Amino acid sequence: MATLASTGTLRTQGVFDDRIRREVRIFQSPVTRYGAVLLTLLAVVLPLSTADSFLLSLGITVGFFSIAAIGLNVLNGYAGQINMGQPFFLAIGAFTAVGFGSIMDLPLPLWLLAVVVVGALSGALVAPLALRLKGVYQIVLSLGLIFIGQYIFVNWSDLTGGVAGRRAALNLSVGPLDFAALQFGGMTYNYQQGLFMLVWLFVALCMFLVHLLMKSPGGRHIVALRDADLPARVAGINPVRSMVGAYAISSAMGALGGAFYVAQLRFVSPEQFNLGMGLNFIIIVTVGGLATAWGPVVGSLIICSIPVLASRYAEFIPFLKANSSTPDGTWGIPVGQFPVVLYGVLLVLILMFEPRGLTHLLKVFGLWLTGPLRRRRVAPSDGQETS
Amino acid sequence: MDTFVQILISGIALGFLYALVSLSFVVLLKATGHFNLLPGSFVLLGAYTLFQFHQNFGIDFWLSLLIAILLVTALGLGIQYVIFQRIDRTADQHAAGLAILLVTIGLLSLSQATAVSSWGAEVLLLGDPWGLNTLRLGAINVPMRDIWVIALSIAVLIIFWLVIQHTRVGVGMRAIASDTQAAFVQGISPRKVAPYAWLMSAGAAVIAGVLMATEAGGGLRPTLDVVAFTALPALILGGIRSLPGCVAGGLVLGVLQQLANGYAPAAFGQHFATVLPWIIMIIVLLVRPSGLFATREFRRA
Amino acid sequence: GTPSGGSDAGPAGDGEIVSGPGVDLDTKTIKVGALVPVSGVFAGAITNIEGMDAAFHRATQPGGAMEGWTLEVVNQDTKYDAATAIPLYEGFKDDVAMVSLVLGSTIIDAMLPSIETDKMTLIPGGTTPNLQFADHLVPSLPMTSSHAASLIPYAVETYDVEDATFCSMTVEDTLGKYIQENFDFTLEELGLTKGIDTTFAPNADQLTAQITSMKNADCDVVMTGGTGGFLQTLAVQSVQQDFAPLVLAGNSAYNITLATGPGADWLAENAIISVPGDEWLGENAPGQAMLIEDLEAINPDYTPSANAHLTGYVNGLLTADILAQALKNGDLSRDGIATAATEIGTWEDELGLTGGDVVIGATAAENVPPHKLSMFRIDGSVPTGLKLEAYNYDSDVAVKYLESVAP
Amino acid sequence: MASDAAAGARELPLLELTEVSVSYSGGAVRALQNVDLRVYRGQIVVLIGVNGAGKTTALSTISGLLPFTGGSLDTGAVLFEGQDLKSRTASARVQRGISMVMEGRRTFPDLTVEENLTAGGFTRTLAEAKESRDRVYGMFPILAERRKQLAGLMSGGEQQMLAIGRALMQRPTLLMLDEPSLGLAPLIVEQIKDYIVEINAEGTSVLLIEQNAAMALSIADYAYVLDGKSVARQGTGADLLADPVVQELYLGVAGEGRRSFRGAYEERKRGRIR
Amino acid sequence: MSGPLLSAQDVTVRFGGVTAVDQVSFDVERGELFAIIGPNGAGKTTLFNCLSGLVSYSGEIRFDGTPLTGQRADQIAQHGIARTFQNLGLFSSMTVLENVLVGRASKIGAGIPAGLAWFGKARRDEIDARQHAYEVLDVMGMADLAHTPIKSLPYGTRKRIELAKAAVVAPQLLLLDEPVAGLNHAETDELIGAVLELKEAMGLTIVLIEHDTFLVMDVADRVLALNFGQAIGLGTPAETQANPRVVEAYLGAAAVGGASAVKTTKGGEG
Ligand SMILES: Nc1ncnc2c1ncn2[C@@H]1O[C@H](COP(=O)(O)OP(=O)(O)OP(=O)(O)O)[C@@H](O)[C@H]1O
Ligand SMILES: Nc1ncnc2c1ncn2[C@@H]1O[C@H](COP(=O)(O)OP(=O)(O)OP(=O)(O)O)[C@@H](O)[C@H]1O
Ligand SMILES: [Mg+2]
Ligand SMILES: [Mg+2]
Repeated sequence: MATLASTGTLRTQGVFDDRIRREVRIFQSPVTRYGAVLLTLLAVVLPLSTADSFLLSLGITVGFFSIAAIGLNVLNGYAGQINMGQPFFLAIGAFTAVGFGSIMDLPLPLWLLAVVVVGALSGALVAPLALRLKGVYQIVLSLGLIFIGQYIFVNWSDLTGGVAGRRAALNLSVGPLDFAALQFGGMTYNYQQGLFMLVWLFVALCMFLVHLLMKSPGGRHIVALRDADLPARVAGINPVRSMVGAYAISSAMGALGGAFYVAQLRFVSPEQFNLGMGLNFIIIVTVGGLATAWGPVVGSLIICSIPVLASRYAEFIPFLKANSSTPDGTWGIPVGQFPVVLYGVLLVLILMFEPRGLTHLLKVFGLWLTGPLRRRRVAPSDGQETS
Repeated sequence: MDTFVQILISGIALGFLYALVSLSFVVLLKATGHFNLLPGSFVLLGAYTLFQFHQNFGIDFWLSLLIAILLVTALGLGIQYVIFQRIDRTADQHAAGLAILLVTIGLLSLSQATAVSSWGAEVLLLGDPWGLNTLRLGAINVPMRDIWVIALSIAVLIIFWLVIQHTRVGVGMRAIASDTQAAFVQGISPRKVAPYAWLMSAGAAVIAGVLMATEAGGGLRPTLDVVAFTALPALILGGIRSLPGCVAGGLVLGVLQQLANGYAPAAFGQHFATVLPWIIMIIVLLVRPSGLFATREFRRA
Repeated sequence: GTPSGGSDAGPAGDGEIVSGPGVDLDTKTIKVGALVPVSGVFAGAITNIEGMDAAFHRATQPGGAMEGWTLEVVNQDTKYDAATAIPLYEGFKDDVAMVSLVLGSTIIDAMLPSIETDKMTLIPGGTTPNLQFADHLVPSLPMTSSHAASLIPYAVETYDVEDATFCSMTVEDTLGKYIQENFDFTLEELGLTKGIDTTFAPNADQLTAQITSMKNADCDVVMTGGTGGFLQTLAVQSVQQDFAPLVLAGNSAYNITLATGPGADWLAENAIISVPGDEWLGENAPGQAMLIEDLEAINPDYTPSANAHLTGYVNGLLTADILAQALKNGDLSRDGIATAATEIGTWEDELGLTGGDVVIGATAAENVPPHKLSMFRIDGSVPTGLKLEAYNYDSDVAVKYLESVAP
Repeated sequence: MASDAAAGARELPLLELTEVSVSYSGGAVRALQNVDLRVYRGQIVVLIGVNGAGKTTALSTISGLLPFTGGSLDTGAVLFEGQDLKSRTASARVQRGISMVMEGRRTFPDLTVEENLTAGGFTRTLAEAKESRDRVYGMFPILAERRKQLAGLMSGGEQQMLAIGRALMQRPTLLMLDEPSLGLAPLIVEQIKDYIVEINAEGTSVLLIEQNAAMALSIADYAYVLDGKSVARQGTGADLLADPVVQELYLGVAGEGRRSFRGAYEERKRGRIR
Repeated sequence: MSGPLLSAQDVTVRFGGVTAVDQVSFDVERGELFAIIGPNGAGKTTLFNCLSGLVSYSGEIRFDGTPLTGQRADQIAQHGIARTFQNLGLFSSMTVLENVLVGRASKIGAGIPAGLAWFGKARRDEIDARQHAYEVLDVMGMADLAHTPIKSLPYGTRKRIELAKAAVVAPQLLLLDEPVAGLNHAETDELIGAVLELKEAMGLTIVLIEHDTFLVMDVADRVLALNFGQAIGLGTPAETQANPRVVEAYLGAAAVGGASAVKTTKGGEG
């Protein structure tokens, strides 16, 4: 009894050791483990197996949105901040990429590094101000970032091409290997296939990093500050240190996303990083499921696909009337409006019936499916993810 | 000098428009406890509804305005009962707040789609009583519409202030916003309070929308709802809970923005006037994290 | 662009035609792409597609360039957003023979790399100098940004304003930038006095400040540049400020509500609008009547538009002729179409709709877009709200400007 | 007191819970199991029980808040003056005369003291509200002093008084209090006890939840002991005060005073070492 | 080391008009159980907020001789001061174990970068923290609750977790703000038992705020009484109960009798 924590030798020495060993494994639940493997495989195999440019380019869009959203999820999900200004950081990443990867034409690893560093720094700079604010104030501040970013980049025209924007082909080569024209077993893969692979490998990497973070004390402290900041601080958590960290991660990944955005369009203009994009991002992380591992990816998939798919297949959908420049008497949704309407309706419905996001829905569904099969004592510390 | 005064006046009018819209925000915030973008939809749909009744059905302008306000109020109530309350029940505070904000973003895009599909994308004539009449004072011209903007705004503001601060309905609203369950056990039911709140919010927004859609305001167009965002700095500057704050914030930004339009040297670059309100807002937030007119912050361990 | 000119094409050399994306030899159907925003506030732009359908209707009639064939337009709604447009383009590029109409210079800009790799022939709907001479791009109409070079000389001639003060009011975007450039070039050329340059943010609804400062600078003539409702706002707020200069504007700034909406009277009073082609019911251009006839054929209850129908129509006819040429060579592959375009060489403006001949050079650098613009006054009584004042006004400055921007 | 209860037993109860079972989160957690409970006019009825026994749940069932806490009334009925409250909303029940002081005070932190009271008097006419406000101020002078202070800045005790005052604004026939003595100084606890008796004396029936069993039972006409979902024992306050189990669990009496905690700890330790 | 573990000099806190704490001075010796009592609003919690760096105050507070004045909450935690909250400071989205782990934050050096690379220090810190957490949970008989989400637990249990969260760092000074409020006798007995056991095992020094006068008089070594922010008495339980100002302001006549009962029972055991 008298030999307790204070004296270092624990009364229950060893009793809980294997429990603990199980808990600190990198992947506890089979779901996460195989999920990770699957994702990585997909990133490599899918582009090799198809050349359908629509699929690929949509995939790339989803990919870079996911990367930026995974970052944002750390901030809006785990850290409980509300940042709608992600486009600001995408813009920073995009133009850093233009500078290093296109104008200076440095190889991939170098400009990626630059993008991440600059992104992280910019986030760390914004953090102190954002952290002083709460709720609505924080929301509006982050919207302000978007406008200020556009102002800065529009006027910094030698780098950004100003309002006109600029064409920018990024250097995608790592030594001998060039993702712009991949060589595999004698055959060459086109730009999109290479880029798809690159982007989705980074999606996997980002998810993995966030997963590790949320297992570690650092991650737990961020969540603690979100749930109750006074007690967290009293327990010895330095709020500034943790939250600035969260911002840095979020903005770094945002910047990464922005860089890949440029890589896909091979063109960039400041006005692409606008309010609409900011709204899209907050929608992605929330609809996908805040503070869930897969939320950002699911969200991006849905939100990016809707407008594209809708306008592509609008003709085949019933109850739509043909476009006409001026409203005729007949009622019905003009084909042109359909994507907008679909988008709005879906958004409202999802949030009405599952405010915790689609991933939660999927999870429930999955548990229901695998219910019988699952062994007892499934990894509990996924608790963080469902939090 | 005349130039300055001229710009000043248009700035004041613009400022009061911002103020009206942020009033609409504030009331919703007090009543529902959630920040949301519905005022944007109200502005848009209100203006088009008035057009429908005044121009298409030939009903008197002011009567149509009243009808528009009532219809929009009804819409608001519907949204609250069908959507907001459900979300409130199914999600915890933080999640619900966010969900509701996003739902209104969806509704924003829906309302625009509705406007375009039923009235088209072209600019329409609202047929307001003021048209392009202007009051000429020497070299200075004050559009009648601007005079009405100012007059109506002040009226609305006073009414709101009286209701919220000095009536039980007002207290009820704030009670619900502050702790819904506790409010219920006081016998304060949303059914009793909400209608007033939505009426006020819709009122402010629709009036703002109509004034923006007047001939002098550039006509009725489906892009009116962006004001839901451009008015935000005013809202923040005033500290999201105070009515006089809204007006002060609106005026400051309106005037400064117009002055920037007029006097900012080319060196300040493009989009300067657009971004100026946001810059000012951020500077203010640096100094006063909860706006100029913030109500006192309290926190208990 | 003569429908008769096509008669020798059509069935020519059936057997050994090389097919390509978007071409179905069995059903004799060719699909062409278009990227025109049609959702939300851009709903009106759909008339461009209407125009193109009309052109294809004519081209596939007996005697038409593509007689016996079916031409289909596949339009995708870009929402004027590059990020949306690119996947959509990638989505349909393998199902279309060429892209016959794209609106929005940032979008075209963003598409260039892909077009390059796909060898896709693309006809923009109005361009700016930065795009005018890009490979695979085929011009069809005068540059959107070079109207000042015609408007100002015209104003000087017709309204003798040579000693007036010329000011500009341009939108802060790509278009505005090049309009400003063209404006400066023109004043330079004609040695006119320059007042002040003002700018405004895209879809700004507050121009009082700009107006007041132009008023103080005693601007007599204001060259405007932009899109959307800004002319309306300018009119409305100028009325209130007692500001009444001569206002010059290109077609990009015009839409029907200028003639019906707020400030219509002021505009009728003060504005000159330059647009390629003829008045809606005009007789100067033989093509105008054809356009109307074809529109009625495909959609009886269409609403006349000042410019959009025409853009679609012209691009459609050019498309048809290019395809006809390719068909003649028996090669409908991407390369085939590209060469066909260059073989057309000079596309004569027999219909009088394009404002002069279009020269499609062997290399893009040798392209020469037309430059003649017709001058209109705003008038609610005309279907499109535009009353013709001078048809196809020919300006040397415009020619000089084209030379100056050519690579 | 016992005789009162007996007398009460004849006429129909003011409030009656019959066979009430409640569960949370879709039946996952069962909080109440077949609970029967009666409050007769003019009585003070006390409800004690270990943590998580379901006391608060019982109150939310009566006040109509249950659905908002994610709970659902599975079986049984709540009768007030003989009528089933099932279809009544929370605020409707307030109008019928059921008021409650919620667990953890739940004053409106960003409203002033006075506004909190105004909110309390929401269902009453202005005149009535004014009159009851004066009574409340008379009862709790500290509130009168702080009438302009934001409720959120008041100490625990001050807030508790405000919460009770707010409930009294509604002039209830039945006043329910959920652990009103929680975190209050002995003096205040004494005061609150007196207030409750006073309020009761003026004709308001009281349903009181308490952890401070000694205080509660001393003023109870009748009392129920909830443990784990269901009613374990019931009886007049006096009976339960004398009940050995209640003494052991809730009062911890030993001899003529309370049992020493330190002593108990020492005992256990010795026990462990042997 | 010599001298008191904690010493406060003329601590004063003002909120707008209210003077919540007024010129309060006191020492806390090593290993003692020091109680603070006083009417509601007397300033007890505020005093704790000063000690844990949540409000700014005038006057000086020294811990082990080093001045705490002007330090941030998390810096103060580094000195080995832990605390519980009057109305619970738990992290609602977490499990019991995670809550207790957070309590150990001040002992964890590894930051976010280390966390991103799940090796070395971050990992070692984590394992070590979990060992201590299970340790404390075990002592309080909650080890098998480790993975239950905090939400679904009843108030009494949460109060115990709140204690575990504070104790898990084996702090030098433990501040308890009304730890047994809302618990019935049995639960109180259990919780106080845990406190005393941890105190003994870890050699804790404890400052306790409590309204259960009987409990205070029973377990405390010395008692500080506050009223309207001012210290109105400091001494042994016996002295405090004898102090007329305290009786008049706080205890009321009734309680004294109860207290006398303590002695008899204690005697009974000794
Ligand atoms: N909103 C809720 N969701 C899920 N379970 C709940 C909820 N509220 C209470 N419970 C559970 O129902 C049971 C009864 O809770 P209740 O709060 O009624 O007990 P109580 O007697 O009031 O306890 P206390 O004395 O701590 O107030 C507990 O097991 C609790 O965990
Ligand atoms: N953040 C604050 N702002 C303004 N006044 C405050 C604040 N915190 C506390 N007060 C005031 O300071 C006084 C002391 O509050 P405190 O919480 O310390 O009392 P307490 O002794 O803990 O009472 P209780 O025993 O009820 O918890 C109270 O009058 C309270 O109104
Ligand atoms: Mg309870
Ligand atoms: Mg306290």
